[in-house]
Amino acid sequence: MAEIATPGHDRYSTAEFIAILIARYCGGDRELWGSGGANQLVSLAASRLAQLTVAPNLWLFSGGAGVYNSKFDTLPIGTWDPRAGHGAECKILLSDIVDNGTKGRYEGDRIGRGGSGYGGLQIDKYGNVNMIGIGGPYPKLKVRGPGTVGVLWLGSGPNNLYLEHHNKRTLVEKVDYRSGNGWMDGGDSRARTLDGRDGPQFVWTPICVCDFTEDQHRMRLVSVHPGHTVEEVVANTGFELVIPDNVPTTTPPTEFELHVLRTQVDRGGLLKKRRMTVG
Amino acid sequence: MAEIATPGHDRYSTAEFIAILIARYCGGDRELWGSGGANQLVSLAASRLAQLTVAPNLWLFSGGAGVYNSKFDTLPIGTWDPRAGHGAECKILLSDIVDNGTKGRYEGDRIGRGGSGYGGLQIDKYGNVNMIGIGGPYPKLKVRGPGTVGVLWLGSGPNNLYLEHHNKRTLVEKVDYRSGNGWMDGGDSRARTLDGRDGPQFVWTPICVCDFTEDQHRMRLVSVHPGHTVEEVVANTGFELVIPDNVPTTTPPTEFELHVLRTQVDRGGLLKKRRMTVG
Amino acid sequence: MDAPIRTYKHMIPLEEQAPERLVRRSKLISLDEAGSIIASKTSVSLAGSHSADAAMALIRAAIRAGAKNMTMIPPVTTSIAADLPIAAGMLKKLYLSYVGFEYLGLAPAFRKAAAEGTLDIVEADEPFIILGTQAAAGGRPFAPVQYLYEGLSIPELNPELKKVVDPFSGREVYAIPPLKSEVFIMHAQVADEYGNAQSWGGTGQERDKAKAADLVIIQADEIVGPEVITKDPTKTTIPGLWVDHVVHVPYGAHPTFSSNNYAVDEAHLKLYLQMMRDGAGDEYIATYVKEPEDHMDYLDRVGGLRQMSKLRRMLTNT
Amino acid sequence: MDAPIRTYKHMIPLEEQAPERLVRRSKLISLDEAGSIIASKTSVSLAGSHSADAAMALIRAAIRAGAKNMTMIPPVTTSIAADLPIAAGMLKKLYLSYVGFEYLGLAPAFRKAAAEGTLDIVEADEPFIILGTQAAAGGRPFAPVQYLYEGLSIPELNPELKKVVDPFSGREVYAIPPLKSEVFIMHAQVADEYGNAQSWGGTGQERDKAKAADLVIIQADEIVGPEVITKDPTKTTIPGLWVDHVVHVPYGAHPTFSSNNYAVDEAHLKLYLQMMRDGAGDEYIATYVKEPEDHMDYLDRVGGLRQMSKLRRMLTNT
Repeated sequence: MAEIATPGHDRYSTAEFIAILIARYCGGDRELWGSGGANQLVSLAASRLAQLTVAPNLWLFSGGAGVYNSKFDTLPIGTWDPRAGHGAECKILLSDIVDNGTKGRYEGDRIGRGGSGYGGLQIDKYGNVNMIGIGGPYPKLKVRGPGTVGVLWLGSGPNNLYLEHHNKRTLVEKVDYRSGNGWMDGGDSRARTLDGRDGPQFVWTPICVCDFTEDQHRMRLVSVHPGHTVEEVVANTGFELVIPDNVPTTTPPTEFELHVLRTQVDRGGLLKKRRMTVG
Repeated sequence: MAEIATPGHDRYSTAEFIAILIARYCGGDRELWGSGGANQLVSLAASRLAQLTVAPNLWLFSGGAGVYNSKFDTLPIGTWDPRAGHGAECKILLSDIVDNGTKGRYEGDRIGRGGSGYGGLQIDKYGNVNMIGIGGPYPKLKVRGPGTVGVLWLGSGPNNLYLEHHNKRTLVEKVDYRSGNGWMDGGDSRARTLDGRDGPQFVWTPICVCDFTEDQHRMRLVSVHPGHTVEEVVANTGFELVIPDNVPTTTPPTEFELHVLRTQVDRGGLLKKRRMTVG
Repeated sequence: MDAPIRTYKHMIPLEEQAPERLVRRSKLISLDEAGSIIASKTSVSLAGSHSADAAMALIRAAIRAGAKNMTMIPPVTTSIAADLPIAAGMLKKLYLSYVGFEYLGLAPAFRKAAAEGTLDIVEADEPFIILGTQAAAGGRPFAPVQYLYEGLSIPELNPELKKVVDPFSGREVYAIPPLKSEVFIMHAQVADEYGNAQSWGGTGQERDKAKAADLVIIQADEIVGPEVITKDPTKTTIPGLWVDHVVHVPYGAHPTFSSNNYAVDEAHLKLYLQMMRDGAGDEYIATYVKEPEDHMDYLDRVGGLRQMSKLRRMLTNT
Repeated sequence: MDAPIRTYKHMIPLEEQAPERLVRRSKLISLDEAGSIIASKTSVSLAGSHSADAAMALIRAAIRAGAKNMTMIPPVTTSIAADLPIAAGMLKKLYLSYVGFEYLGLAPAFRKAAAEGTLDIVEADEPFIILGTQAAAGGRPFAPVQYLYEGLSIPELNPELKKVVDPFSGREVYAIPPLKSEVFIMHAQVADEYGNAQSWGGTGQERDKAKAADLVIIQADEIVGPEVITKDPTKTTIPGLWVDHVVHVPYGAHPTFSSNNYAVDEAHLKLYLQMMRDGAGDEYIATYVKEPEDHMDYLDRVGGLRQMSKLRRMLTNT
């Protein structure tokens, strides 16, 4: 497992890059639900960045503090950091979030989903996530995970996956335990089981971007980050990725993007220090 | 049906008297839950009066506004009157009240019950209450009631009943419909059905005070208000009251009680104007 | 990179996606637009408490827009907010908890409709409405309760209340159905144009009712700037992202209280009751609901600024 | 009137019942008393969020008082508030949603106990804890959910999750059991001596957890007079009548955040993690939990006023 050190990294960190990618993804006029989960700093930064540049109707949620539309310019250390509440417009209860989740709609589908990201100990080719543990038989686990928290909200509708470590231990053929439903067993298995709720859309990793095929919903490579190759992605993925003929290089961060991120979102430079690995 | 006009009524109104009786009942050091329901002005006044004189640990609840321990000295027109919130210590949600009710305990039995009173279209000899209507078959009602609201919370534990009109149409052998459980069918019927929760304790009416017998839980006369007689009570009650050998006259309001009520609780004199009837 | 790839937004730099002017969308619409939207639905839910904080301007607008045969999920206690729609033929079905005018008397239109059988009344109560709304707010299948309806008449009278076996105790308990609505309308004291609203009174019913509705419309006495809202986020009782539309109607809760803003217009409520009892209901509806050109015209008909100032004073004075 | 009748309180004039001095009872108790009360229970529930607003002073007091073999219902995400009790042998059973230190790493005592099988872990999550607590808060038999656990491992791993047939759809759905606790402990920024408390942060888990507990103990950074509480009743997140005891512990949430009061002591959390990983857990517990004579002695051991002022500054400075 190697700290990522690739061309361009004198200019930006992988965490900064992923934040910018998610921000680009959030672009548009629609009302969006951004960020959420407790430790999704990259997603939180991405949502704030998008709100300031391309997504004026994005609702920036700091899950741990339960507040919307904080006006921070210095990224808090977690969404539960009270400083995440600076300049917020409203505060909700965790039970409100649970209501959204069990309803399977964010505010009655008024609202799309932006930079909300889920990670885990394991993610499989259908985007199912495991936060419980590795090995077994349960409860004799080789690796005991921290717990599922809200990863099961993946089942509530079209979300996105986010990985800080791209390797074969994390990206596996089949998760040992399922904490969150991706496309389940592929095909129409999710639609049949979860009342037609849409599954994960994109997967953001330190070396590439993936989505899922239209019919079988298998994970598919979309673009590879500068300095990395399709071969490297394949070599570090524990299942067979769908590889299209044409896999472009992910558009690198622009000076404008890095400037706004560093001066209006993450003045403390937390994303610069964020550790991400490949292999 | 006659407006009550009896000796002493140049000195105080029946509503003022009942408020004072309920306040006396609330006396003591224990934490009490006082008032509640939306239109229980007499009970609200009684709780405030008790809090100011004999029940320092009573929690005065204004149900319609959802607030505790208002500091009003002028009785609001309803517990939903925003003025009922003056100087309050906390505001809760209606769902908190529902949680108390379904739990069948007020704050986990930390808290006793003081001046909470329930009335209705009909009340029977076991203290069951009807707010739905009179006659039938349902929905063809001779009298359509306004609805049950929270009268079913009578089932949650030991409360008290309160009547503004004492007559045979209201005090009946058996209620046409049951909106709230008193002692149900008497004996241990309530204990068996409602997990042992205690039933109604006292009944405050314009002409007397009643409680319930220990075993059969039938309504029993306790005291008759000044200027009224046991015969009058019996003549205006639609079922056979249990009448003990010794039925004293209810201790009339003292100057002190009327003074505190009129100067610190009901400066507007709402209770003076309150209409109560017998027959 | 070739064209199709450009369709992936994450490939397009922010500066290329950035709009000319970055403008947050306003949710403000006119009272008439709101009325038409409500009238196009089949079910409506309300908040408020008795004769306080009722969304009366929206209700009058819906009647004006021809709302008919709707199902209403009212607050657990209400007066004119349910009685007027019944008088105007706006309701086909009502979940009943309490409809009345308390010390002013019973609800005339409600009692008339009940007597004539022109209104489908679901015999409900406080927990039925609150827990049913809570279930719908979370899209949950039902709300189980025990030691509540046993021995009461409601299970016989309300076919929507069912039984279910508690898998933990094996006992039979009651199940309250989810109560969703197509549109939830509420009165707030202040709101910003993005939907963040502060309701200063009430009992919090509005939060679950908003989550349980497909569409949420808020009427506000005042529209304020973001600086008022951000001053204290905990004052925002309805987050803007729960809200579809906002309507600005000063004194919009009249003739009911607007908590901490203005008092109930008791004289007008008495007038309403008198006219309804005297069979002059259509005249009331014509004069105060259908004929007014707009909300300001309505306010003029009920006493204008002189009366509104008096109602403000009545509240702040005590 | 003869004597027995005098036993009816409504017969005794207020002036005859009135006490010498009308004194409202204070709910203040000492930290040690609170610790002994907690230690006498078999289950405890907590609020807070991750490393913010944890009732650490009460947890240390409970361990000092010899709390053992307890069941914990934690907040949906937590760190040292669950890991330290596990390290000290206070817990026999844990409802797991998330226990970890996020960017600082995994929870050492939790992982060790899981590996050695010394902790009974109930595989739970956010809705299991929140909806289970909500059911217990209302004494309701269970909380039904659909389209949530289908396809997941939790139904296989958590025997407390059952199935029930929805009487409205006829479909089989899952039933979450009520999660009550014998004692709920929480940290508040301010409280009065009657139990009215303001928690300035968090996610509102404390309200249902208080209602779902037999006993409620609050630790507060500051005890304030009634005039602070009545200034704005909507700021009171826990009404005093839900509360049994109040304990005054300045900086009582240390080493976690106290929302809008002081920052997390990251250096101390790192020290904790280091000592736990180095097998020096007992030493940590001796130095910071068992040996301190009182809360002030603990604060001195973690840097005293100098460090506390720094933590205040860190929060208000950003």
